Amino acid sequence: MMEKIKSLAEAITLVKDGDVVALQNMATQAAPMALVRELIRQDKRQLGLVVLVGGMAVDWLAATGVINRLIGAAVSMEQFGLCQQYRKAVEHGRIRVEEISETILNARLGAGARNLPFLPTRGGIGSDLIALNPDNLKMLDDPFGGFPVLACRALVPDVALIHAHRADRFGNIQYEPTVLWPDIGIMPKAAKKVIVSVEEIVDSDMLRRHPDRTILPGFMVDAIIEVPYGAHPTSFPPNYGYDSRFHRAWTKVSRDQEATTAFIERHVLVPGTQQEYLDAAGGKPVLEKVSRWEEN
Amino acid sequence: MMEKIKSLAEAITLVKDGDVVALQNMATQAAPMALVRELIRQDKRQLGLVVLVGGMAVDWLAATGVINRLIGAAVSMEQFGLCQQYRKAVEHGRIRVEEISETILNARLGAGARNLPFLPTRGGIGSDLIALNPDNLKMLDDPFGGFPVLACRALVPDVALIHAHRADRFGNIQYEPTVLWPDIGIMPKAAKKVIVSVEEIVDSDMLRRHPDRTILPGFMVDAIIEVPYGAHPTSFPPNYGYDSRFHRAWTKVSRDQEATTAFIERHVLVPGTQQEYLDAAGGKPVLEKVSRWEEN
Amino acid sequence: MGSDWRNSPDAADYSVDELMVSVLADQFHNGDQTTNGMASFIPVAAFMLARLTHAPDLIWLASSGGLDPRPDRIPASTLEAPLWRDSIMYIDQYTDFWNFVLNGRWIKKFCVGAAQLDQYGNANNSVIGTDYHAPRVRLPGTAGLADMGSIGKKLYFWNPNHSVRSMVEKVDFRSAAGYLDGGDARQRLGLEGGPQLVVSNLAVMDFHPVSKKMRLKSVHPGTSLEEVQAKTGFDLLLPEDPVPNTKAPTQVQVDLIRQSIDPDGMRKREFRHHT
Amino acid sequence: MGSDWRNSPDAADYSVDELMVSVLADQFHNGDQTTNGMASFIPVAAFMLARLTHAPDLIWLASSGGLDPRPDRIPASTLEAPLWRDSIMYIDQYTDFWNFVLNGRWIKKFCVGAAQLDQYGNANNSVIGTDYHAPRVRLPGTAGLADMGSIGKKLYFWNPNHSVRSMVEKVDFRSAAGYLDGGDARQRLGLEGGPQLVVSNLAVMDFHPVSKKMRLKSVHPGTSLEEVQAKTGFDLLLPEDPVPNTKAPTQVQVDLIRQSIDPDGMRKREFRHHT
Repeated sequence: MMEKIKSLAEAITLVKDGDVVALQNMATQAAPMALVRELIRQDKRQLGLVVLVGGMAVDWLAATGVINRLIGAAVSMEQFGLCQQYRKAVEHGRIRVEEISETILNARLGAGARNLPFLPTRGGIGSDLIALNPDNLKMLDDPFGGFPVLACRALVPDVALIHAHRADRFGNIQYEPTVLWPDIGIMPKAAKKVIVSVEEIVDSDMLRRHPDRTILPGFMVDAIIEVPYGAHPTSFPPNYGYDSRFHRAWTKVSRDQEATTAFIERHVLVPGTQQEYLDAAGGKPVLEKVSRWEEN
Repeated sequence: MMEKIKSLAEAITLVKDGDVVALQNMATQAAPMALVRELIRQDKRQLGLVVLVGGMAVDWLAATGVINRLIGAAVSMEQFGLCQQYRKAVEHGRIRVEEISETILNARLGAGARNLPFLPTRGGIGSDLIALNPDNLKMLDDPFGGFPVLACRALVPDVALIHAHRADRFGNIQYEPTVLWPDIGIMPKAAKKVIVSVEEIVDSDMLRRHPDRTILPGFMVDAIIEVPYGAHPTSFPPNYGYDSRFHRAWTKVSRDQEATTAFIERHVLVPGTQQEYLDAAGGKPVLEKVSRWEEN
Repeated sequence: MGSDWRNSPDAADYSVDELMVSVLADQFHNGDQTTNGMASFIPVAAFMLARLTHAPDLIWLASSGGLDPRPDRIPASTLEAPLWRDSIMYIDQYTDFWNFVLNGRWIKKFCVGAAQLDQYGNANNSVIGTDYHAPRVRLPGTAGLADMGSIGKKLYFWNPNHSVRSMVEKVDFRSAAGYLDGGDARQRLGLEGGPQLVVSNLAVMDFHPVSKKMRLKSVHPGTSLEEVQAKTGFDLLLPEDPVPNTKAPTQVQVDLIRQSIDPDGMRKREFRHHT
Repeated sequence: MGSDWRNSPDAADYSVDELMVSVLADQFHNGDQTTNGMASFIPVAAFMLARLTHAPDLIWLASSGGLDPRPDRIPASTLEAPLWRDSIMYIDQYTDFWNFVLNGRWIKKFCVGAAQLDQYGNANNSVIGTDYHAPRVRLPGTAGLADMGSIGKKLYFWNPNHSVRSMVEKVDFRSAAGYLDGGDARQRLGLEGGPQLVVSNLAVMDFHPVSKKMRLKSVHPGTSLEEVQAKTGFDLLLPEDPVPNTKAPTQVQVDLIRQSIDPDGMRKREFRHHT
């Protein structure tokens, strides 16, 4: 099988300006933050972002002008509040939001994954979401005579960015047993290219001990990068929880443009390696704290 | 939570004459054979059977006149050949076959599970299957201007019959890590009632050790029955393989009506318990042999 | 523990979040299944209270992902792993969660908040302002609420900040269908279910069975009909005179909330002025 | 082991199943992904041979469920657990298998048998006879073949019993779309892919690029053009004169099949007269 190990920099060169990028995320969970930081370091522009429920990753990409449109169901850092940089960018018209519900997003990505022109849902009918997206959402009569459905046009992102627990060097991707969010379940299967950061790269024989935990076959994966704590400051159960101190620090600076710039400089642009990033975020004591996620 | 433990006889009284019954099965694999035998013992009539790839279970239900229609993609015992009793019943018009492909069946059941009037597929387009099923399959223009799709009408079976590795008494169902066939993935979710035989009933705390292995929540399950080797003579990996001697015995008798009747009498009607059934099938030596499934 | 809660006297001392939790808990019964998403401290407290009192068999899908979990208290997030500890099933969301929810038979009740709610129970969590693409406030977004509004679910809204800004005549953007323009507008689209109850920090409201307009059901102790109407951006329909008071939580309920369910007071987070 | 297979001399002694396996193995290359269903001994032997010779990186989804397995030999079933031993991934069929297959980018080649195949590569595994509901012979059914025929896959048919009964002018029932009525009939329905090759116990056939009629490509050593045509229920298009002989397997290929891949001779099962 083909080897897929790449450096962060090499992997992210697969993302081109203007691409539609699908991002794993769930408010404070499971975002491939190392990949996101590399998007910013490589100064990508005019990316469209597909996200189920975006959190700090979206805020950073908004703050640095990397994205100019978003297709998704929500953006929030849950108990840490609204994403202020994202909010400001939308309010000023710098990011255009194509808001869709969760079943609409699942249907659009599901159709993309299955090479179907659309999938139907009954979710969202009667809402203003439909008029907002006439190119991608159309009411459709049931050919069997029942009530109409909402046809959701296939969405095929150019690249999906994912974080996972482990991979072998051929790009077979495993997840530890945990709740599986919809983005990991469908986004990478719909995308043309898939980039995966993992907590560790292991020998294939390790994966063969638990073939039920493999969530993506190597043939679907274009690049893997070993990045321990690659989802920090978001949580990645069962390995670690979200970093509440880091989230609070961001929510504090993110209402102020200068403080935001300094924060991005310090936490995104300056650190040249994951270790330097983790050190800037507080180093070992912080990693030990997030590993005790049960306490949150 | 509500207790769901029932006897075989109690559970199968949930199946009514004329019902559409979804049956887990895959040629020589994973059929809930104890439930099937109870259908025969209770002399059910005019059942419609939904099956992805049926095997000996279908042949028995055909031989005993339990079913008069079948919705499915194939019926075969793979290396043991055609199901002769089923074949004869179809050739004589006693069973009407609504043949659909795998993606059509998945779409019909998926729509049933999700309360959608239909789901589309591109599978089957250009085949004669479509003209065969005008009530349930219709070509549908893509509202976004692409090529047409095949709309597959929702299918909601009255009952699904399933075999699994373990359950707690509240009907939470677990599967050991193995390849998951589509019927276990979707059939029970589409059906109005779900009856599950399991290798063993365990304490809920056992299930909580591996929540990722739970495939059906208790609230979807109407009855569970503990039936060790409940899939015999089909295989149930990783616990046991198919019983090739038993399959050969059936394929030998099934071309002859008298021998078929005697076989059904001996293996289905006479045994009053699972233990008596297993004894009639060869008892402990046979169970030891099928447990060494790697040898097949 | 569940046996004496109903005969327990009204709590001598309770806060409005505890009242709201007890009112919402009453809506969830044995055999129901329900689920919660993010920032749902009040609904989660209500589910946990129901399970500890009248509905031990209420089935709860925590964070929409962990079935029948055993958190020892409400943690700092209702979406994160601590809430779904010791689940009996981890849900694959793409495959299963929406299968379970979309299926008409399961998870029929959903408890949720909305930044704006209008007189027909339409909800807005998307934008404040009339230009969607340059809004005055960009809110989080509809998430799964637009789905829940259209697929036959009974919706129970909670609103910790009842005001003319949150209770409006017409939502700026309809993130999720309530009763649309009222009357039989839902039925005409084939939509079943719909908003059932609105539990705010001032009152409890339901919807008129024909016009589908929001109707006052009870006013919380310490509030008045006049205050509720003054803080509502449209004319509330009124029930028979006099408007009843919302029943106070019992002492057992309040003790359970404070001591077992939410000792850290997470339920107070969404209230503008912590109560 | 894979290095010297191509320079190895033609096998001195081989049977037609081994010839068919070697011809089919040639169709699967490094980087391809493929899969097999039930009773697929010849295709599985071909995949295993390809992986041991020219295509070590051929990706194989055994039994449509176990990725990159390590069976030590072909077991008695190509659908059962012994074939998917030591997989690196267990596939959830409803969720993933059809996602992978329907997606235009993966698993582009499928190797399959058909009870009847007609001059345009349409396949019948459903019924023999003209009355579908009272057929002369009820066959197993289309299974996934009707899907594979319509979703852009390249189909490689194998036929162990080339005869006027299996190679017919028009199939009794079109279980799966081939080139339909020929020409651009597939394109008009938006169907990509289609039948590529038919490898029988007598010959190898492909399809004319314009008319889409089946065309003789090579005749197996020991057979003749006349025999092939006599056992075919329609007029085969002919290539340039003279019709070439099918290349024999090499000695290394035959040794691999007999000694490593299929020492139990499972591949011979579907042949009417074991070869």
